[in-house]
Amino acid sequence: MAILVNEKTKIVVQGATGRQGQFHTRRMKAYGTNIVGGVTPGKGGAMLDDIPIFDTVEEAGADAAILFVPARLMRSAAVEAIANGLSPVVCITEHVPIKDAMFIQEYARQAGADVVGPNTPGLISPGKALLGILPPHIFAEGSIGLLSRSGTLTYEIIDEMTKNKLGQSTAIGIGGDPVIGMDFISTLQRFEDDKDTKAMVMIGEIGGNAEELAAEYIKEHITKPVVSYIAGKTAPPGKRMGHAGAVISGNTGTAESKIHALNAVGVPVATMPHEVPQLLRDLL
Amino acid sequence: MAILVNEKTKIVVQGATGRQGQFHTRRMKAYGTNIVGGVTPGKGGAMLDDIPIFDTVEEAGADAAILFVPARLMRSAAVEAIANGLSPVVCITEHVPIKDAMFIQEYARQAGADVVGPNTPGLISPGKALLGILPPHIFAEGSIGLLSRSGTLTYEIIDEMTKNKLGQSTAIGIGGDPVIGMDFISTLQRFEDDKDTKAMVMIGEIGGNAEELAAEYIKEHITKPVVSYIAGKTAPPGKRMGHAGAVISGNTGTAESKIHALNAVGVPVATMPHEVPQLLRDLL
Amino acid sequence: MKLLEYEAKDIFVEYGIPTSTGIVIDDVANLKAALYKLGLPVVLKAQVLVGGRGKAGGIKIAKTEEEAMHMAEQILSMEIKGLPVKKLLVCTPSVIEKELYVGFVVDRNKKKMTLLASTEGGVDIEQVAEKTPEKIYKVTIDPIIGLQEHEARNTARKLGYTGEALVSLTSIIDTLGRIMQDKDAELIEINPLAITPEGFEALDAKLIIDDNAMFRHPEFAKDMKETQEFTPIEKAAKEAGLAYVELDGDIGIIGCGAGLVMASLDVVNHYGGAPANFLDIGGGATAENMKKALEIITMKSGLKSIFVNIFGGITKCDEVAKGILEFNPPVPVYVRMMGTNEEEAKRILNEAGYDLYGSMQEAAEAAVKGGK
Amino acid sequence: MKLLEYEAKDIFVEYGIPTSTGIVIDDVANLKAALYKLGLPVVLKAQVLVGGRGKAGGIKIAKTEEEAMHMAEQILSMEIKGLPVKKLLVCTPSVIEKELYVGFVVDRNKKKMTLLASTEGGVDIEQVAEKTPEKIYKVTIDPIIGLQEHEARNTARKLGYTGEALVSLTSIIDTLGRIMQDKDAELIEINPLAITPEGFEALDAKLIIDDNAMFRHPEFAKDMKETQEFTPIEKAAKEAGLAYVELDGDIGIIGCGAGLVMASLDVVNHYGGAPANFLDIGGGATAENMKKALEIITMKSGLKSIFVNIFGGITKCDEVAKGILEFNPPVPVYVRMMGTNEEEAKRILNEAGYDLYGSMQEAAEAAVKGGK
Repeated sequence: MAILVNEKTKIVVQGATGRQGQFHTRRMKAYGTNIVGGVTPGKGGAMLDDIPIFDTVEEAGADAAILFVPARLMRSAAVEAIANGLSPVVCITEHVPIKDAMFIQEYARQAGADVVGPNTPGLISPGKALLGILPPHIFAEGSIGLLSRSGTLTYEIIDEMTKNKLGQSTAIGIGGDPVIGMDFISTLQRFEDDKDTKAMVMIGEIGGNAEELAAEYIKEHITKPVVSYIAGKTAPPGKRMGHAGAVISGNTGTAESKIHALNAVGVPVATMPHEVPQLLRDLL
Repeated sequence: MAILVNEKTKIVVQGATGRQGQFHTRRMKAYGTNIVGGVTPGKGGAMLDDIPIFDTVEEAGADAAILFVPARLMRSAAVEAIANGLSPVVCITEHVPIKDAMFIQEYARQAGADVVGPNTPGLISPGKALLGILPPHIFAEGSIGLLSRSGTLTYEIIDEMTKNKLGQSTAIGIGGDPVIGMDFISTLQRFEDDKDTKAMVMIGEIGGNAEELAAEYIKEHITKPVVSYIAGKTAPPGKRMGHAGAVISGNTGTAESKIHALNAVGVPVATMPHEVPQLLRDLL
Repeated sequence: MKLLEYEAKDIFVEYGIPTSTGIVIDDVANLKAALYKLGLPVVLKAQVLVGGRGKAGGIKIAKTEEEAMHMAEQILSMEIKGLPVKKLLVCTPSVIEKELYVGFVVDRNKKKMTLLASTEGGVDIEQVAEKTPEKIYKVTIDPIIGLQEHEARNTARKLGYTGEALVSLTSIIDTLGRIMQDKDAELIEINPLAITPEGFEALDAKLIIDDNAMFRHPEFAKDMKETQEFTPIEKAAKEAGLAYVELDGDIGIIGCGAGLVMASLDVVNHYGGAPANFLDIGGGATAENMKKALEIITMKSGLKSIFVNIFGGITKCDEVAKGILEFNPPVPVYVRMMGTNEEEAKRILNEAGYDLYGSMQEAAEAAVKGGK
Repeated sequence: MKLLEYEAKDIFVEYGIPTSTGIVIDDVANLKAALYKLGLPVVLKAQVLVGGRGKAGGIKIAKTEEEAMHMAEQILSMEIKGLPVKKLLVCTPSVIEKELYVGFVVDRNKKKMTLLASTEGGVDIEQVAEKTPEKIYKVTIDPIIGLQEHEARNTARKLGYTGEALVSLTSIIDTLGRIMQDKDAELIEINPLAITPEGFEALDAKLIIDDNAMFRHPEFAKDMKETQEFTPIEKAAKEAGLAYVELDGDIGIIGCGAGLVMASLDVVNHYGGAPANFLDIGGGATAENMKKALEIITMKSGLKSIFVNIFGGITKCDEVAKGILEFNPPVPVYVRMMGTNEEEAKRILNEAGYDLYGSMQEAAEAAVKGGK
């Protein structure tokens, strides 16, 4: 088992013919992901290796979508996927206007679709499906669910976990933008409901109060062990630390506040990334 | 019993302080309608006789609304009523842009609210509540449900019914515009579900194919007797006969087509308005 | 408010839809200058607000200057379905490989706009809908969100296009949807949307703006006065704010409420009479309104009698009665009145010698007999 | 992109929000002309993109021309939080009876914009939120439909207004919502929105446009170049497309991915070091990008060591290694690399004598020690 996608999920890649799109479509396919087609308007009928390219999502007959389209086309492309009943809809692209991101999320909410991102490395259910740009070789099948606002930091921690024989059920980058689809709370609940996930690793960072809200939620609704790491303890206020969402505004969004909230509900927070595996072992 | 409104329904009048609004608010109140307040932004705190005027619908604490606001304010006023959970929302005003009417209907559909109109004389549950501009003295309590696209023609037929001791459970003008809220089908179903309604009178006119669709619906879903009258048998094609919706386009919207469809499902159609009571008696 | 072809095309051009434009003239004297710019051959298209121009001889192709002058003169002096041709659109003929249809219309039952598209363009879409409904592709538009780009693209795809053509057609449909939304169109059509060696091209343009939304569109205020074509009676009724439709018969009809007036026509017809008009004085009419209404319907020649049918709710019967006396109609008037202030009205009219009836069928029957 | 007060006010005026405007000068030489137009007294307001102008002495009232000249000179030569004051807004002081707050901010958790309004204006809204949260009225805006008029009116009512004031305030809030929508604002605030004897007046204006939406807003392209204020290092980073934040310490940090770089800072800090910067070279960086990144962080004086932390997914380690060699940094570099082409990178760097570490904590610790 895994959350959101598995080896049977039929995937369409929107924006499959761009440079990034081609590279990652091939890599996802090579990993064994059930890619049924790519979509690029005006390129329908072409092939990417043995993957057919369509003009519209409708023609691809997929269950879920991953999007590499340019930021300014993200809204219309995501709406197309959602309108066709696809879920999850994984939006890799960064620099999507926040107004468009909000539109997409509301449209998805009304349609009951799961959106991941935008500005996310995507997700992987190791051994089953890769729906993103994460480097698949560092992952291993297992029973830890990972959810993170960061990309490379996730790889760092996954690498430590895999080396320590702590494989993953699904690992998901929820995205580094201020407005994203699946958030910590909805993702934690999915892992809670997944019988093959035994514990969760939640990687947070400065900005907003999603970690604080997740802490409250964990207290009320999550029975499985959760460990955490929060990046940005030394970040100054008022500056965006790379990610659009990683900014301390006034007193809100500090790492201290997040760590405090998590500790208060019994979630251990690693001081350094490489300590995560040990914290997991302590709880399992 | 009656459909949509009764003596307990708390009504707010939006646009109660205009000339039309004042006149009809007083008349509805005099009829015994449970008017809890009027709304005119900027006039909150005033009184219309003993009826308090509020700035916002929120303050009025009503269940349902009737709107006399100018056509260009209809969309925002109707949205306000719907957003506050009111239903039905009766839009009397004519000349509402069709784009705004469509917006209102979709917004209401998502919210699960009933909209009557726009461009309607409203409705009356005789002896219980008047929510419109219909002349109440011609109505009588009884068990016939009436639904109509027309105003004065309705009064004509109601008058004949009342004189013939055929009182009404509720009479509703669904409106003469091309795009309206409650239509023949949804209203017929309400009457079908109302245990105190024994038969229905459906008054149609040229334009569109609502009567044809109603005929199909009656065949499948309506068990109570229905009689009908259709206005516009002599109307020429391509001309709007007063009502925005009353126009024959090409072959569609003719009275002949509607009469034929209704007769085909066993609904008798009166040749002249005054024949309606006899048709009802034949079926009861 | 209907726009003329060239007015609608101006909007298409402004929004970037590839459109076959040309030069508009209202006088043959300006044709030479147009030909100088456009070259030969040219298409001459009558600019009128009714359909069937082609069949009526309002669209011609001229190969020489002489031919063009002759045809232009001819078209500019013709009437199509009663409307004089005041303007002529002169344009270069396109090389047509195929004709499509794209348009947005109101779907009353869904309460939404519907996108219609078909590979069978150049003919009346209603004919296509009747004969080969499977050749029309439909998309219902969400009134809150509006047309979404993928809906336009799916439509282009369903019509069979791929590659560059798909991209262009998607953009045309998407833009047409934007014009619909921006301009409060209740109907917008490109028929035919031609495929030419240079790509898609809107050869004709139909655009009806919602009259009720005119307060949002000051840009049309000028045009309306210039190009809307009404008969003198229609113009008078419009100015008086009365709903009026001219009919073929000789019995004038005045009533309050569109449904009641329509029923009045039907009843008159039932008794063998032929209504001369539809006139709705609306709710709450004053004596002045009634007088004006009588003035308007009597502008039509050959009137034999008048049937006045009032069911007074908001409308006060005595006001209507006063209006009748003020005008003093030249033909017999048969009045049926009931409702508010009915007794007073009866008194006034009886004194003046008018016939009053207790029901609409009686009054209608009398008007028919009186008009013979 | 943050707009200066006067730029945001220009937009308010364009949309019809009653706004206290004035005259912008960038040279004291132009003050006299401004005073001639405005009269005395005047308020002089430093136009800078940071908060706390007032406390820093960037807002002054002058009663005489001499005073105004003196103060203007003073303000135009000051720096506020490191940013030089280049422009000054000169305006007539308003008679303030009360100060409100109205603004729209992003609610990350609801994924929607939120309208905030309070009768406690003129102070930082976050302070109000902390001390008297009950005095802030909030409305969550539907991202598809946008702000609806009744939401603006309910808000005006909740702030206690009726009559004309309610109507005016409703319109101001509604218009502010429209600007938010039209301009892709991620923050828009009127604080304070003053009540004066003449009615409501926006005394200050804050507007942040979403950088990611700039493709829809060519109208801001010019302004951005003119008024965005960056340090020379920030400017160089921006031009190179690198995410850079200047910090107080002396250990340069380069990594790939924002989260990993933040974690790198934290780990350096954990071992007692002080990072000099945040620099994310992003995914898929080339040797050229890496060289540029090193150039940028070494623009800062006093750098003692550099910690490079690469977890190569898309990023190829050998490219990064080549970039380091091309630049040849002036201070010791401590490199941790793993992932794509890790072995080749190690070979290249080992040959050139660089220290390579197997984990980020080891490399960070070494960089801290090496920097002492």
